[in-house]
Amino acid sequence: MAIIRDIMPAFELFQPATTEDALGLAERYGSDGWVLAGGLDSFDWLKDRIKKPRYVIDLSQIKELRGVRPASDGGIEIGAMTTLTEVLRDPAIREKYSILSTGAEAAASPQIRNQGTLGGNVSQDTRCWYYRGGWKCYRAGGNICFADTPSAINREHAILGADRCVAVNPSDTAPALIVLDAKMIIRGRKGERVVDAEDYFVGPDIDITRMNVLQPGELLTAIRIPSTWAGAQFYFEKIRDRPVWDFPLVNVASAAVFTNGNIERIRIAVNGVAARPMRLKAVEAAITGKPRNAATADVAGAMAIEGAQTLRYNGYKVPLMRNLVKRAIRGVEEAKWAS
Amino acid sequence: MADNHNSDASRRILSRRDVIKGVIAAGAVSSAGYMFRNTVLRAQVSASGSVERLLTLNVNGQQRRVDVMKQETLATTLRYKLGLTGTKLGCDRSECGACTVLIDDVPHYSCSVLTHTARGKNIVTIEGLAAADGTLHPVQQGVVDEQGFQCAFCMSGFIMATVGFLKVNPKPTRQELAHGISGNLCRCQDYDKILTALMRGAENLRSA
Amino acid sequence: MSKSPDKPKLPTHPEFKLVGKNYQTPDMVAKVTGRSKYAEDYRAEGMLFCKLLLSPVPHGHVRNIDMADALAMPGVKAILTVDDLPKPADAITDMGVRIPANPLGERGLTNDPVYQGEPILAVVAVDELTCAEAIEKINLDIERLPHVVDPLVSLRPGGPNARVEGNVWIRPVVAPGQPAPPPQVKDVKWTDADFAEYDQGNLPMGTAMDPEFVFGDVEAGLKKAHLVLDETFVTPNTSHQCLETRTAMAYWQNGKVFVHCSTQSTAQTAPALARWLQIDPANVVAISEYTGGGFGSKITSAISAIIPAIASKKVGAPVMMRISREEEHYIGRARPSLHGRLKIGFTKEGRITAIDGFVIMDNGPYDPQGDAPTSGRMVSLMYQPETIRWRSITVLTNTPPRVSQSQPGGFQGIAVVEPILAKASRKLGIDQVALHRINCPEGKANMGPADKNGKRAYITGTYIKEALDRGAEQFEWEKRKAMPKKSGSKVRGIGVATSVFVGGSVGFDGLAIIKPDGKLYIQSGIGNLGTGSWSDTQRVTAELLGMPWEKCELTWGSTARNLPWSCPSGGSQTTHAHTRAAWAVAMDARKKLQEIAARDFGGKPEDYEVANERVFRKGGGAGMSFAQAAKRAIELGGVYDGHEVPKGVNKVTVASAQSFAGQGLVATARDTMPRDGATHSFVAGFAEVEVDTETGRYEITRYLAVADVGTIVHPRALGGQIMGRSMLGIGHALGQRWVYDQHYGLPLAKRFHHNKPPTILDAPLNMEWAALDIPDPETPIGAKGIGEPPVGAGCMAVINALSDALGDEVFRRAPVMADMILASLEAGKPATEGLTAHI
Amino acid sequence: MGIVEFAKNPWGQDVPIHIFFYLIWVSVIAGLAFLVIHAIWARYFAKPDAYAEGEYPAPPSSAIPEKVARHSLAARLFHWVMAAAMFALLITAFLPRMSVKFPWVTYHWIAGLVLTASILFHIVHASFFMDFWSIWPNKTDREDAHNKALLMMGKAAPLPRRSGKYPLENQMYHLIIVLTGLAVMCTGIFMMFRVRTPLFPRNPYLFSDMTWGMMYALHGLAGVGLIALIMAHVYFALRPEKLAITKSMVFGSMSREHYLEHHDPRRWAPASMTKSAGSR
Repeated sequence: MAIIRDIMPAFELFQPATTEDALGLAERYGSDGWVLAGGLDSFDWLKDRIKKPRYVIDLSQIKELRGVRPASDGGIEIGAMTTLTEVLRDPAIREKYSILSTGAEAAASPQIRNQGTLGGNVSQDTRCWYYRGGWKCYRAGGNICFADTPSAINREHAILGADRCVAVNPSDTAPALIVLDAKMIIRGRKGERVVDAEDYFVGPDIDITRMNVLQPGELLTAIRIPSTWAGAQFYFEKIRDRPVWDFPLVNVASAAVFTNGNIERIRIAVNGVAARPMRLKAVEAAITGKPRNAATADVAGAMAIEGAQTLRYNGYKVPLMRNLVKRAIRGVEEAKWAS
Repeated sequence: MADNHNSDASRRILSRRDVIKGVIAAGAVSSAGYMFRNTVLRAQVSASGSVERLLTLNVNGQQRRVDVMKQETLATTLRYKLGLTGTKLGCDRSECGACTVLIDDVPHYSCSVLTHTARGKNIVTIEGLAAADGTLHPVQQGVVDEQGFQCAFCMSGFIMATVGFLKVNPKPTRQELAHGISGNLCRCQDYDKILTALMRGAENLRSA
Repeated sequence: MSKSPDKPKLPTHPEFKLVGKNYQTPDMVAKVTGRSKYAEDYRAEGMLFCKLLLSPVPHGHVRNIDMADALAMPGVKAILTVDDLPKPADAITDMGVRIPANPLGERGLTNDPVYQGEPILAVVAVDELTCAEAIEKINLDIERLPHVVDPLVSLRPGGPNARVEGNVWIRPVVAPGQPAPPPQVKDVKWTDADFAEYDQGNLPMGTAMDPEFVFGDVEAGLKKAHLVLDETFVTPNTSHQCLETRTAMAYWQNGKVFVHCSTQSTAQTAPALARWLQIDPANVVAISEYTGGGFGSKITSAISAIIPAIASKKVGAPVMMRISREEEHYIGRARPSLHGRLKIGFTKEGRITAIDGFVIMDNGPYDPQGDAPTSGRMVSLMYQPETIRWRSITVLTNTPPRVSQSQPGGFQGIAVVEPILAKASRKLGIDQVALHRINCPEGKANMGPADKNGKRAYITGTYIKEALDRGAEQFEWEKRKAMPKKSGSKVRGIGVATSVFVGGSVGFDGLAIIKPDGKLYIQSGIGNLGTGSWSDTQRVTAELLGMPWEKCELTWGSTARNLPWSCPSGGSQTTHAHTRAAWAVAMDARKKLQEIAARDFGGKPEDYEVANERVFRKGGGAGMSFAQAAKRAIELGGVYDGHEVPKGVNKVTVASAQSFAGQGLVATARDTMPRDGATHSFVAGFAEVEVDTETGRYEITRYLAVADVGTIVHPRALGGQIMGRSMLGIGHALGQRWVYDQHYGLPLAKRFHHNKPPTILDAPLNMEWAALDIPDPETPIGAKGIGEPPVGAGCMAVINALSDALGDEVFRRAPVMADMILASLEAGKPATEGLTAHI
Repeated sequence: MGIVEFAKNPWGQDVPIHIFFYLIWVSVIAGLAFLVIHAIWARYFAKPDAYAEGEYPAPPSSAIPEKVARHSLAARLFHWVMAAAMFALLITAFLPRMSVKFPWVTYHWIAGLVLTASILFHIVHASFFMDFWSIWPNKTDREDAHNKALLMMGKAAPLPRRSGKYPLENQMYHLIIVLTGLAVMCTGIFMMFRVRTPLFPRNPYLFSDMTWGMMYALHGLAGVGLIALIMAHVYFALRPEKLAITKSMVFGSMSREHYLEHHDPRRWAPASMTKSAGSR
């Protein structure tokens, strides 16, 4: 069977109006079905004809999955199908959880943010170019990682948490949600379950073919952000090759509360370094209560990269992650000259 | 799908006739109307949310009846069924922006929107900007005045992205506009002049 | 141009009414309203579609193709293989010179793929979905052959060859006057000793197989030098990535094939297609009103355009072949990279005493490209070394075919020299601008080797020194140099680079008709890429006839529209070539107007003047309007109304001119005006960068390009070209690249976000251009082309600014990306592999 | 539904990648089926063991100790270490496939190394420090096997003789285990080149895509095979009539009664008796 790309395979389309119907369809068609959110990740798979679902379940018509609403505990709840643009423009988020706006704004391009959803952005598949190129690797059900070979080009790949597969998670909103201690609301036919943002993601050691805990037939319906970190001091930075339409080489997010120069509490998450966005628990613990200064930042930076294993071309990610973690604590010293 | 070829065939002939009807109805004179045929995988599944092929799109203020396949993207419907070829396909992968159109005033990559999701929405393409009497849209005029762009394959996308962005931020700085239209690629890379032209367009729009 | 008899009365620079003024090109409204039709926008009744089956292996031989199931599918009309294509044939140039066919040349489809993605067959069906499903039913039996995607790997002892015949092109030594025989492919391997310094990032220098050129005694030059630098620099392979892919649609009508394609030349595409199809050029109609970018990759459209043409003949219906972005990555052409190692000697004062250059060209699998030799010639011109030796080797790899890309060879030459200049300026303590100034050419400067009489080729003239001075001032170079270098995690640096390329050709035709309606109808055979030249150059005719532009009708875009023989819109030749052709046409028109007036009112033609749409006796009196002159021309017939066409013009032009016979005063001529020297254009680029040492990211905070391109013809178009081509170069610095997996020989970077063409946010916020507007002395209007030289200036000014900020030990290849900078700063030495290709 | 799953390699060539994992269940079911059938057979149809009373002087009981030494400590240690490794391997290999997710790879290859080491030890130990041949069926065993089969089918045949140290079933089982064990072991060691271990430089391109594929397939086939084999092994170990043997694998010796009942002193002389008496 010869290979041809760039023609979307024919499929049967469903545009259910309620989550219930969507779940029903997802259950009915199981592995023959494909759930479509914004579609920006999906269409690559389909147009490349690597994935050929017979039934596509498009969630775009489900009102209940959209919008930002206040949550009972004073926090907010964001429908999984809310577009990134809606997220980054939402006044409530801008005011109290601005790191999420920043993260959303860092993603892709304006048009993609106008269509891409928050749920889709956190749940998106890895961009490893071997895997996305249709190469039958571990993640694709094969028996090899093409990106971790003597001759592989793996500049964008993992320095931590690799297990056979060295792909990384490309999401920009994920680390922001993790430091905000967001809760992922997952619905299936059997009912609802709530998962902490940091536990939503799965590494290859646990499941090499999935990026998150969503089981077939389950939908991520909403993301709840507790008031815990409302109005905290945030830092988000994304390093990428192009200032727009590019995935992070590494990105970092931190939420902190400082009292008279000391770190009262802090959360730090990094993405682009492993198959799942990493919360740096050990670092957080080590620097809580310490003064917010360069020394503390250096300690944190050094801790963050412990156990990093580099590949042939991604060695730079170690200093990059270290420096970004430092910045996430002490901030960045802006140049003081006029251009 | 080897098993249902014959059925495919018969359906295709049928569907082609349907489509041609649809196309004539839509007023597009194009033999490519049936360029993307309907491949029915099995008898129409009737379930909550199943969609009809024949639908009405609101394009540039007109109601257009058109026969659309389930997997069809808005760009292909516009270009090959409605004959609106001003919308270009530069990558078909939501990377270059040449296919940018407005859906309810919001810029989208039409190569990555299923036509069925645009049902009941207002779609505006480059052809829909100028007034009936041919008076150019202020942004178009700005581009003409500044001789913006070179090969212009990316132009309609840039213009649509700008028109969309100006609805949110009518008085952008150069930098803001650049960010607003950063989802569009130009390979002649005449970015500086493009920005100048589109800033002029923004001005025109304000004074219009 | 003392040749023209009435020169004094002609408008001259800068008093032109049209030339040098901004105006609205005739295609603007169609473009902004989406009415402009590119190849893919056409429809034909009963149009079928075709899709390509691409080779899955980088090098192989198709043993068998099982297409029974595919052909059995309803809706599948035909399958095209290489057997349906004509064999490669000799080409006859415009001058009647026979260029023998290269038996190893590209054919469009193949059973012996030499790169992954090479088209093997094309399926024609009622729609693309059927095509795709049919292709998935085809079983290919391919024998895989050894592959190589890295030229240095191929040169190693026992290294694999990209083609069965070998791995290196041997260029024929052409006897003067004789046509060049086809080049040969030989198996060339270097020794392990040659590769001794490979791991230090120093380019191996084994036997160079291209004809080398030498001027002066390089050894002596290096010996007398105060400072000698020996540096390796690697330039990137970059796809042209035109936003419009090379989609084509074709149909046959009473023996003629109509091809809607994307091309940089309307006039020259018909004969090219005819050659590929091996039919009479008279039976080919090439249609291309608008082309979505070419940059050298669509000079005469593309060989792939014959696939729908042949398919259309086979199935008896129009066939549209849409080329996808990924397919464009494969068949869309790219710039060949040069691995260069140069020894350059400098005096204390910074004068270059010698350049000993060695370059390895990654040529891809097909025809040998000129970049390697050209790079040496451009270097010898740009830096005027007292002595120079340039050696090169053209290595084949199993990667997509290469072809000229903006400033072909010139860019790579500039790229391998400039980092050494920047380093020298630090070592010698001489300012970058000063160092460039000391070494840049002046006047009719020499280039290349000397012939046996010791004579060297030279240029028509240059004002690059003035460009450097003007730039240094406008960029506030001295002030910026004095500014602090470091603040916080940021360091900043400034860089300058000079660049050069051919700026024009000669010998093309023009055709214009004054009709009884008093309007001037101008025919243009130049491709419309949006550079403006297809229209800008024609304004010269109007200018010289005193014709208001509003009264000029421009026709272009289809060889069925009777166009004159024109140059392709590439290699920066058009503005020069066609302002001259337009001049020649205007002269012909004036001569005919004057003669007609003299016939009617008596006296000699010279007694009559042409201005304000009239021809009249000098000092007032008898005269007639252009409209009347057109009527008289028709009455007089013969040479006046196109029944007779002057000798010397191309046969294409003859046919076109004659098609207007009897419609008015037909003016046509070939540019035969003399020119002393070769026309070249120059650019000086100035860049300021700000690097974040904690992330490796950098920003170009300011960029200025000052061009020496002769007379400005159309300021906005010129500005667009300078800025656009500068960005192309800047893209080469920022991140444009190819990525290949060497084990499988397959590309990993096929998407825009992989290859990283610059976005609008990569463009410097503060970006300016300037042009000296000093006419070139050797051409009537004084205009030269600008498409090429901004590339090298843009790229290398940024690279030099980076090394000014970061020092010499950070990178030895372009593009320079965050990972490279950060890893090197961490390691204190270039940390990225210097020589591995496509990383 | 095939045995081995094929996929396209990056050159579009079809290569095996691994077994179809439904085979895990096939093996489990086969194992269960076997022991159910055997249990029924043993319960309702099996005749009590009967042995040919060869004309030989019954060895003086005094010559046979109360506890007949059967397995040396080393032998027992080896067996249990191997058993532990084997279980670890099966669990780490197949539970994740049965959607019990945990980071299994490291445990798997470590267990694999333990297994390999223990097997290597066993080979040396068995060859030089034990009665090497006792585990391989000899002529007598083969004849008796034949006779047994005939008897089982109700045909007339001489009664089988008492077995040597290892009953035929035991020997057959060992033979199969040796084959499957060596298969997983050898392929497993090479497969370590495809994961990060401190032992080998990682090089997935050691072999061609095809060779690797076949290696994975073999590893998988032998692996799933072991599921059934181990089930059967455990089953027999727990069967009442075999408990004595099982116990001996724990305590090292079996009772004189059991020995006399099932074993032929001439074919397996307990260590305490003169070597010459039994061994050939």
